[in-house]
Amino acid sequence: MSYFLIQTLNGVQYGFLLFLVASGLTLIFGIMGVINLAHGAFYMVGAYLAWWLAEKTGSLFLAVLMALPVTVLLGLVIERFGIRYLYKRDHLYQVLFTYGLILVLNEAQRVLFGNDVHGVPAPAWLAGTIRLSEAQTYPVYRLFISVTCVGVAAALYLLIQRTRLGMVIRAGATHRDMVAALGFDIARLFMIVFGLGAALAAFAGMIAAPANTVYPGMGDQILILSFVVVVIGGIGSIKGAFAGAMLVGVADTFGRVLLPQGAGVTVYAVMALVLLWRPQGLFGRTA
Amino acid sequence: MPSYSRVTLVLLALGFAALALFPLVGETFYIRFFTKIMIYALFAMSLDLLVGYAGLVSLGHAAFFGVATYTVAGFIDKLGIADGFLILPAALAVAAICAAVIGWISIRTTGVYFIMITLALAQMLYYFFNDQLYWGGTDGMNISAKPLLALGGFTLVDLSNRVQFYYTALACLVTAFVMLSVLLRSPFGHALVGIRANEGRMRSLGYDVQRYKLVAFVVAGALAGLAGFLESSRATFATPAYLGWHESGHALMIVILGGMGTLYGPILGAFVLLLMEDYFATLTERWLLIEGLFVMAVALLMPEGLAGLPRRIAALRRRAPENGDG
Amino acid sequence: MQRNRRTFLKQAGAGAAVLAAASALPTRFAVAQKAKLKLGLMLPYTGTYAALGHNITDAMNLRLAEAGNKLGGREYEIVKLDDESAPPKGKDNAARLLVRDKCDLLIGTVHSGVAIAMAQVAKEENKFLVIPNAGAVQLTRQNCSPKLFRTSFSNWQPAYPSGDVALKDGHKTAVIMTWKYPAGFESAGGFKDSFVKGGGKIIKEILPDFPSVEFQAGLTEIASLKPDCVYVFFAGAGALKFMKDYEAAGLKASIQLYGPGFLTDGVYKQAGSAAEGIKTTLHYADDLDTPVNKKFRAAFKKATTREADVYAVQGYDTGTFLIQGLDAVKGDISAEKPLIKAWEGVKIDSPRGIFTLSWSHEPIQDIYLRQIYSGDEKLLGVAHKALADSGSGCVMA
Amino acid sequence: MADAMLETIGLSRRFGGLAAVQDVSLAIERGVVHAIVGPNGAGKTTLINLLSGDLKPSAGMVRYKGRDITAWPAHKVAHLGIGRSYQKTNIFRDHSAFENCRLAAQARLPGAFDMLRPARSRADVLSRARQALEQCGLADRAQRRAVDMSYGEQRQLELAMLLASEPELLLLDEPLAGMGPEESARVIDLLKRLAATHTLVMIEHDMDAVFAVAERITVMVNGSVLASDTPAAIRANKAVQEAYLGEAVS
Repeated sequence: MSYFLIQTLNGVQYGFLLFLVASGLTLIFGIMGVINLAHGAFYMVGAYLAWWLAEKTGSLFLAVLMALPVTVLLGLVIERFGIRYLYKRDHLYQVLFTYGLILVLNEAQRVLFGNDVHGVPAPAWLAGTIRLSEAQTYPVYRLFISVTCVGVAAALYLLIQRTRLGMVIRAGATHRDMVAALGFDIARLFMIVFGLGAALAAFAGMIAAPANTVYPGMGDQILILSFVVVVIGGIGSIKGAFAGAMLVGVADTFGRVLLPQGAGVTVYAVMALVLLWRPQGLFGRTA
Repeated sequence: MPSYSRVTLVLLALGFAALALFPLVGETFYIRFFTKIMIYALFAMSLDLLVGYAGLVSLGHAAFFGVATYTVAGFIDKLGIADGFLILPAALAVAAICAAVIGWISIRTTGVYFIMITLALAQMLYYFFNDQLYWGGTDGMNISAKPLLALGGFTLVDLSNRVQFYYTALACLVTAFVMLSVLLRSPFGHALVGIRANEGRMRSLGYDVQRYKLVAFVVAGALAGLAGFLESSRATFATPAYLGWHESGHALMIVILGGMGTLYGPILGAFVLLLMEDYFATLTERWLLIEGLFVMAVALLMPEGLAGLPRRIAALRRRAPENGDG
Repeated sequence: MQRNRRTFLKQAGAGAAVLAAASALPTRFAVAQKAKLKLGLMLPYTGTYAALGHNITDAMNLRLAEAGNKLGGREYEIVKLDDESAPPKGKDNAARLLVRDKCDLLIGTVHSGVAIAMAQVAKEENKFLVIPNAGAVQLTRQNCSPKLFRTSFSNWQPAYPSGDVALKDGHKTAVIMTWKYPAGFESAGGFKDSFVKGGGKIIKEILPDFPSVEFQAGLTEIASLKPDCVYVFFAGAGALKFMKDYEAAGLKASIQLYGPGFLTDGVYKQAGSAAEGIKTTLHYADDLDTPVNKKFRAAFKKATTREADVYAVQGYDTGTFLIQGLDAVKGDISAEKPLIKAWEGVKIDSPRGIFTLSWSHEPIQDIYLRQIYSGDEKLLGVAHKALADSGSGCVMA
Repeated sequence: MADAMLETIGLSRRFGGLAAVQDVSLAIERGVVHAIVGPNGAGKTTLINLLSGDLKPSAGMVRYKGRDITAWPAHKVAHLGIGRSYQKTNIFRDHSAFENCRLAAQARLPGAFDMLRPARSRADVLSRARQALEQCGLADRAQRRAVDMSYGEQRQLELAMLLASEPELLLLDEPLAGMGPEESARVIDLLKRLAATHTLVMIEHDMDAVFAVAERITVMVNGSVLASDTPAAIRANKAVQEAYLGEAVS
């Protein structure tokens, strides 16, 4: 495989991972109108749970199965006792509340799991590599991540476009009062959506754990990148999140290769350009 | 629009007087610490202009503070120029220009977009300094001297003197307070508040809403630059962390804790939050846990902040007997 | 004895937030503590570097306890402060210890940016500063000062011998990959200095932004450049991820990896097979076969239940350093000239081997070559005997 | 015939697949009260939004005093002297009635961007605001918070704000909506007075009011203009009677 193709593969693969994290963020915003800074912290929670449970059970898949309900529950509790009271308030308070939540979750992680850095081994049957070029191989697990991401994207699409719950969710996004008037329990619906969003972020953290590492404060960086992805794609649009993630993944990879001096700034520059062209993002609704 | 009640005015005057007298009784360390608090109060006040009056929730405000600190560092340690009368306007200008560019891109959007975009664009500036070895990279850089505020060989203010620096910061804080009060009383200020209340209506009345927002953004950015100038002169240090979004979040916290939409709120908030953080840190290594819970509680329970407490308490009192009667 | 600021404040009866109480603090304190030496210990106890801060602190306390908890015959008290590895707070925290708490001496820290801030405050307050970790070269080069000592290393130091090692292993070309931040540059500079001097060629420097852990693009570049060897500087989470990615990219088998010891320390067990064979250079090796090291490791384990590491060694040596200097002046820290002289002349029998200080107050120490072998870190030998940092740009005044 | 003050040529606006306004060509003459009527969903409000600059047309042109103002932003349109009111009360809820009008009065006067002098020291602005409140019969409500006013009063405040900005051309979107008969009568009276000095374009469902004040009526159905003529001619128009007025007039 040529150098250029391999770099493209790197970028696309990175994009898949970003999509997985960003989709939950855009979902929560698009439907509930809530800005959630703690999204990255959920990602971290997922990664730590995956590491800890994989360590205990010896199986990553078992760990993911056990951790997912925990993260959903965490999302539900936070919605029930916090976020719920902020829907009608200015976004400012959501920012502040979830900012506080980051501090709490980060610190809770340190209390529970300490400050060490951890690696999570990939399951044996995914631990191999594929030869790409004379000198380079590619880990199968990374490809598995990509496949998982496509799966999640498809599942989300089907859930939202094709199921009854998805229909109500979509309606709730635009006509909250109408859906309530039709007898749906909006409060419960929102709780579910928030739980789902939190679980998506955590799931990304779990799936990425073997390819990444697990370390304190790991959510911070991913949060900002998710923001960039969501803003580029258009807030609330899953399709947009996918396009944004690909764009950011590829731009970041080629930024490193072609413009090493400004690598840290590339994705932000891309974002600024997209916004100058379309202030509402690639797939955003016009305000 | 600040139209202060008599009680508020008296309290404000007393507060500023107490700050003016503090160096006479305060111990050196606390003079230094209070100076820092006043600088952060100034910074938060500039953010309040956006958040509390113009309705622009910026999560990237620290960038303007930060670029000013690097301007000071650049003049003194890269160019070898220590003339404060050159550095100060330059720091304000750099902050204002950055605010103009970031603002120009950001104000095309509203709501959550605005929050996210200001955050991301500020991070871009953060990474610029974080990645450039010329600026000391992640280590930041020491500033080898304080800006010189001298005219014709006569030193007007000696910034290396802690007490004089304290009064400089106080003077800046009071000046900014008065300046913003004037601004908010002006037609421009009223228009800002109108935009926050009902943007669409302002537009159809004939206000060029984008222009008002941009100007407010630049004014706030320049004031943040003033705070950055003071902080880097005080600490003689510039670090990328000054530009980071945690600093922006912290400033937002000060604004809301104190009470947004009141200019004295951020001052109150800065004193309470910084002194409290100082105290939390002495209690436990896990003080960030306490701070996080505190922040969440403020967001949920004290939307009007400390400045709104008297009103809330009064409202509760009024309601209580009614409930009793019913 | 040790007291942290919690008890200190409690005794002072302080709601520190109250202005009146705050200004009342210092007087009470001065009366109560007249005879004791006060050591201001500023280290990270929260955040990314918390583990390092704890190891340094515990090992230093261990050493001081061995010496009977006296410094030059004087009682002492430690005022601990968490610096959070936050540069914006660095100066204020240092000032808090020196100005408000009136510490006689400042010790810290891990993060170079914070240490640089501390150095300046110490200079302004004309107090001693002992650095038990932070490796920024400028601290003992252009920012050196008579009252500033470092008991750890400079970023350049452990890296310098690795260039020679790579040459000796028969490598002619190298790619350098490090985070784009000062520690990475300074470390890479050390490698370059010796590798290029010995006739090696640096083909390319790949610099991902700090603290990004997305290395794929760089690895693909390395694969296409096919150098003889790669020198990297990453630490903590980045190091672990890099090693795993490097192996997964199939590069480990064909291109030898070098780095400073920070690459593998603390994470090689986690990295498993990915760390296997990596050669690193550092001023310490866990398995140094000396009585001092063995005794230290056992004692540290007993005291903390944790395994000692290079940071613990640095903390331990900081203890020795304090003892030797203050013993020489009988605990009179105001006798500055004799104290500086004593400290400049220390000879520390450390777990890392015996070291002395250079004219720029930097350890002159042996740098060891280590390799991960069968899941353990093995000492291969001394890569460079008694290496001193150049101290270029340092003017002691 | 007076000259056309505001003119649209083939004005259209689509929302996705829906053509809300389709090929509308109208001439609003100076000094005339021009009513736009039609069933719900006929595109009347969309048309107003296109005229005021709140919406951009998909096709067509808007001319004001011979000048092409198509796709101008709302604030620039307002500066030309085209003011509008909203069907759904659109005021500053937490401001006093006076401040609502003061903001409106300030908008088009020089010095709106002044950052130094107190806003409340501008005599010209204050008198305009006061006048507007008086004209709408709200003089005694000046200090009341808008949100605390009755619905009818809020509707009148909406008009007062419009007047305070002293436009030449008024775009009124159902100025009588939700008013009691007494309030309606007062507003109709006000509109008649305004008609002497202003050009008015108004959407209204109250046909009695329309025929009482309008000098020209445009009937819209499904986004298109069905007829545009004098009230008498409209009354006599067969197509209009069938399509819309049928029930209303009989």
